[in-house]
Amino acid sequence: MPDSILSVRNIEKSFGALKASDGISLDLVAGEIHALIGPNGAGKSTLIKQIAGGLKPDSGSVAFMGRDVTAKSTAQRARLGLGRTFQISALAMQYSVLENAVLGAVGQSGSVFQFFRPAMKDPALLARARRALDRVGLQDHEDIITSELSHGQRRQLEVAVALTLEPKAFLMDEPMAGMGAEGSRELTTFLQELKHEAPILLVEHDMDAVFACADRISVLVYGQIIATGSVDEIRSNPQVRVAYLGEEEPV
Amino acid sequence: MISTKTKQTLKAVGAATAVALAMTSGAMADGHGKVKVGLITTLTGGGAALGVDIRDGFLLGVQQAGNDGIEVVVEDDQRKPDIAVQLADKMIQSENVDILTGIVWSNLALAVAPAATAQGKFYISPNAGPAQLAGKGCHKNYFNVAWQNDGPHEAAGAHAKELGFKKPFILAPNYPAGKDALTGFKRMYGGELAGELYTKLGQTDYAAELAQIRAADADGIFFFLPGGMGISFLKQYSDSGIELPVVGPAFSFDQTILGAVGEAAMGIHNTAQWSPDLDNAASKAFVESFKAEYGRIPSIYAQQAFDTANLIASAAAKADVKDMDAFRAALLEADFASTRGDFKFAPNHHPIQDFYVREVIKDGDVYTNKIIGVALEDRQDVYGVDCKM
Amino acid sequence: MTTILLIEQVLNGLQFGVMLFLMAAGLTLIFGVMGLINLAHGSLYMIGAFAAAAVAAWTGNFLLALMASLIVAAIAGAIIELTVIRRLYDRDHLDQVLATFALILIFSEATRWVFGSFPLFLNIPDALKGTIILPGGIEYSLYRLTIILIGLAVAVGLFLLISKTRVGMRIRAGENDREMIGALGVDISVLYTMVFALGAALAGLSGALVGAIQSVEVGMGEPVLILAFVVIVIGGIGSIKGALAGAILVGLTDTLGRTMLPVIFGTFMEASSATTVGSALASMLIYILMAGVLLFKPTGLFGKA
Amino acid sequence: MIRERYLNMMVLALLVLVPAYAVLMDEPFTITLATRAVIFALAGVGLNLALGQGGLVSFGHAAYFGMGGYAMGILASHAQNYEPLMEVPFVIEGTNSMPVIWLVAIVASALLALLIGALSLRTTGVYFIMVTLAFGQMFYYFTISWPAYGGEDGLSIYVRNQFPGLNTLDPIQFYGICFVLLLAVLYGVNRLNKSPFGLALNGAHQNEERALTVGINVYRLRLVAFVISGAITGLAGALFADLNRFVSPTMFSWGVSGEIMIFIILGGVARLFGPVVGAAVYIMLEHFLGGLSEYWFIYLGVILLFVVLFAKGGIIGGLSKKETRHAG
Repeated sequence: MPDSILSVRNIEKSFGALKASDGISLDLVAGEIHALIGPNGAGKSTLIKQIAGGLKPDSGSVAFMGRDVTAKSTAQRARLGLGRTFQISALAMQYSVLENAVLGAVGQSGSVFQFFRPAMKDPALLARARRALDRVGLQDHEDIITSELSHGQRRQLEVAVALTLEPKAFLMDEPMAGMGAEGSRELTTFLQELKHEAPILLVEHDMDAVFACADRISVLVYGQIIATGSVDEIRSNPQVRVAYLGEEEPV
Repeated sequence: MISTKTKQTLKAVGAATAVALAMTSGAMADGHGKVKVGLITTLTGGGAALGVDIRDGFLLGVQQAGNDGIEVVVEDDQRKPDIAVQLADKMIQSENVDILTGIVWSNLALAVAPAATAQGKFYISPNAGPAQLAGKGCHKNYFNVAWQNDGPHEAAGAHAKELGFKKPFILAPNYPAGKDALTGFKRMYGGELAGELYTKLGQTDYAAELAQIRAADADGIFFFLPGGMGISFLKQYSDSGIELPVVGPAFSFDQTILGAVGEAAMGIHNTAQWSPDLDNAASKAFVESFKAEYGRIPSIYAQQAFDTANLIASAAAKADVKDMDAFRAALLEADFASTRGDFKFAPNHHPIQDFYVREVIKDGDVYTNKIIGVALEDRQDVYGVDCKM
Repeated sequence: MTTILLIEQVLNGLQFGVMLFLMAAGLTLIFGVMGLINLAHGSLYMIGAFAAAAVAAWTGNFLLALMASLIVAAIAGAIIELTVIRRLYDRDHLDQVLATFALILIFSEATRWVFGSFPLFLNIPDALKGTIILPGGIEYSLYRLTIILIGLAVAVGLFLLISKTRVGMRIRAGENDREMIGALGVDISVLYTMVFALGAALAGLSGALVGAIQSVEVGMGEPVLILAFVVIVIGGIGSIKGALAGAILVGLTDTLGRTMLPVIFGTFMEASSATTVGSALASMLIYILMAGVLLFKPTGLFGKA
Repeated sequence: MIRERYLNMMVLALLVLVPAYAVLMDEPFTITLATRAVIFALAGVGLNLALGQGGLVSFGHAAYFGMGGYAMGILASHAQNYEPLMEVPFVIEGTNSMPVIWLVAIVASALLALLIGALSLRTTGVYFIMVTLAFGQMFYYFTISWPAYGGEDGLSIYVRNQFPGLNTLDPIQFYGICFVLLLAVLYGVNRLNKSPFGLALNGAHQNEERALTVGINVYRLRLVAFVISGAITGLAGALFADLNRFVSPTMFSWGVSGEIMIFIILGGVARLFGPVVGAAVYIMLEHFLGGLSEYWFIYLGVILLFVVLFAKGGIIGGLSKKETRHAG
């Protein structure tokens, strides 16, 4: 696709006899929220890991911003601008909210090997961190230790940390999980704004949320993408209804 | 006189530290000043058996010397050189001892003896006698009452030659004392070898070495494997079906470990400067009193420490320890009834003494040694020529 | 080196490996099931040897001595599991290392306090004394052959226990998912105590078996402990199969290394320095092996990622 | 309950007052003990960077301690015997100048840590603990069986090395040197902990995935931390060798690795002064318990067990209020 930010081509990955990714191709284009759905064990996390860099595909390639990143590490992809949030919050739980955001800024600025200047007094790092916290509405919670945050706040912080990277694309693993209806709605609104800065590849279990916010949906079943299309197309796709929504095939 | 209370302390000798035989009552012998001795030895961990015998032998010697002026401070070095050095510093700086003694191991002695002599104290070794301290690194305030390390090995070499070994197989652990042992053996044996092996220090399985010995077509074996290594080797040797005559230094056939080796050691010839059955009055009295005090047969370590105590007592009777020149001269005279009979110091302050061949026997239920001959007479170590005091 | 000698050395390496396996099996079992790194395993090995020596001295019966080693080590294991170890399952490895390091100090000195500083006597039974001639004319110690057989029997027994029995199923369930096993209604704390005691008994048994041909003394457990760790790390921590493979690999490497390296160096070096260099390298060889394995398989040969 | 910062100040005050008192009372051995504590503390501060901040449980820091020790032993023994260290391709003489020895010790142990760390950091968890232990053992056996520098006998250096303008043989002056070095390293490590590097290191310890996904090369980050950690412990090793005027393979033994870990646990993991308090308390226990009984290791074991099981946060954790990390 011409304006594809992230493109996955023919990825294959096996664990022993199990084929977790069986020739998957996928595109994330500018300005969209692209949801990836599929039943448990379909190979969603394996695919996400290969896109993010934690796992190397047996064959196939991943390109990001027009560059082949298949051989690049997680950290390298992150520095190229791949922002990520996790299903189970991946945050430094003993750090304060601000420290977590500064950690993101440190990674973004490449100042990891500065040994002497205090990170928490560095104006550039602080400014970047606070900007991200402002975006998600955590600006009044800077000094709270992360482990004391509510579930929803942790989700927000995850997004904020990803924002410090000024990503070119987001990879979000079940961001709605465990959020109440109200929280989900707010997050949906926020993601709708965010997608104009950087497109979002969203893995989500909550179908209502997916149908509410996704521009396109890909359905992964047994390591293969059986359908990609708009919400309506996916809703009405008989194959999807059978494989995923669990309906009997009309006789 | 020694008080009853001290005697109980002696028997219990529980504490690792500060078993201070403070004997303030009674007059000083000859009016000389007190002598304070720091005894640093291994009382915990795997090598504790040797240190315990050194401590017990030394305290028994002090007790019997009847010199109330000798005070002993005991500390445990845990067989760690840095702890030993620290304790030496403590005894010198804080306890103000005049003499240090007690170290079991060569590597610890090499750490402590220079530290002690450099700070103007005497170090009198009751066991370890590394070559460095007998030769180039000798010091006027360093005395060795046991032997230079090569001694028992040289004696074993001489005995192997006398037994008519033509192609013995020799082995020792791969560390300095092990290399000295094989060098010492070869020095007096002088003949051809079937093989020469260095094993890993602390090794406990010797199946591979035994297979090599079997294949080497040897006519005898010499080994130096102190402590648990020797126990393991002997047990495995006796079960290997190899039936070759074995000679070795006394370390693997001594009272501290014979009980653990048992029958596997029976009949083996080993060499030492002393044996519990040595026929002289001092030795007999020592063995009797040691048995009475501690309920076991003394080892060579206990005997060496006992002699060390008596040497110190003999010097203390002649000179004030604060007058180092006089005290040194008194030590050098070695005017005490040694349990090994004749005993005198060579110019490098190491003993000139006989080495005996002993055989492991069973006396009732107890395995022990009996003298069957003399391996070397009036032996003096070879390193003394490099010693310039 | 003749072929016969080479075969004999391979046999020796195998036997050394089996001895290590006996020790490593308990260690890896405990790690696999409870995720616990137990430095005090060497102390249980020592306790087994001391118990066997004491009972052998008292009764003169080697079989009773072996039984005693199993029972005493199992009891000691159960006691420390109930008092100390079970508080460590949820802790990080650092706490486990330190707490079990403390147990080593306590066990070593307490043993010395009870039995004194002198090594104890424990000999092989008369029935197993001497050597037999194997096909090919190799003269080999009967007792060492027995150790090989016992070790292999233990390996088979453990394998059967884990793959075929109900207890084994629970063990495997525990390995995979502690929550699940709780949900199954299995009393997990009893299971853990049992597994720990089993591991301890194995350590005690190997202490007694090995003690008969080595030295029964305080501190005998630590060198073996470190070797056993090398074994399970090479094999993959938690895997019985890995422990067996690792043990045999380490046994062979060590035995062949220390006999052949000096010879190999002797072909291009002067004899005495060849012996020195060869022996020095031989003493480091298994650690080099371990580093090499981890370089290519960071979780050991049979370890789970 | 006191604030950790005040507690640290009190510890520093004690480290000044106790030796000063010992000088007044003419008890040089107390100074020796204090010196030992300060040097062990330094070794612990080194390990604490890797273990506490980085979560890298190295069970082989004796390797760097020993490397530092041997750097001193080898250089000083060559100076003592007037034999150059090497002559081809150019002559390197031994030295008895402390600053030069420190530099060599730091560089040598940093290089060793680079090598060991590069290999070990490929593993995690128990494998990391064990592989670092194995590397330590490797060097232990190497030094025992390598005859050039004394093997198991070690090397005796008869006089302490020199520091310009000071008499290093005077216990209090040598103590001063060690104490100032400890202060300098504590200051440096404190800055390091608060720097972006420290933030990332501890962040990666708390959540590796997070560090990776913000673009931090965690492997390289940890390797650098491991190297700095090894270098500090190496410096402590050089000082320890100078304290004893003696080096031996024991410095490489796994017991030493264990002891350095004990200092940290006793004092408090990841706390700046944890190893300082831990080392001081350990030295005191060793000194006083050793006088109590021949079986004093039993007591030491029980105390250690108690601290691990019931006193999370070690002594500092027990005495001070919980302070937020990286406050300020």
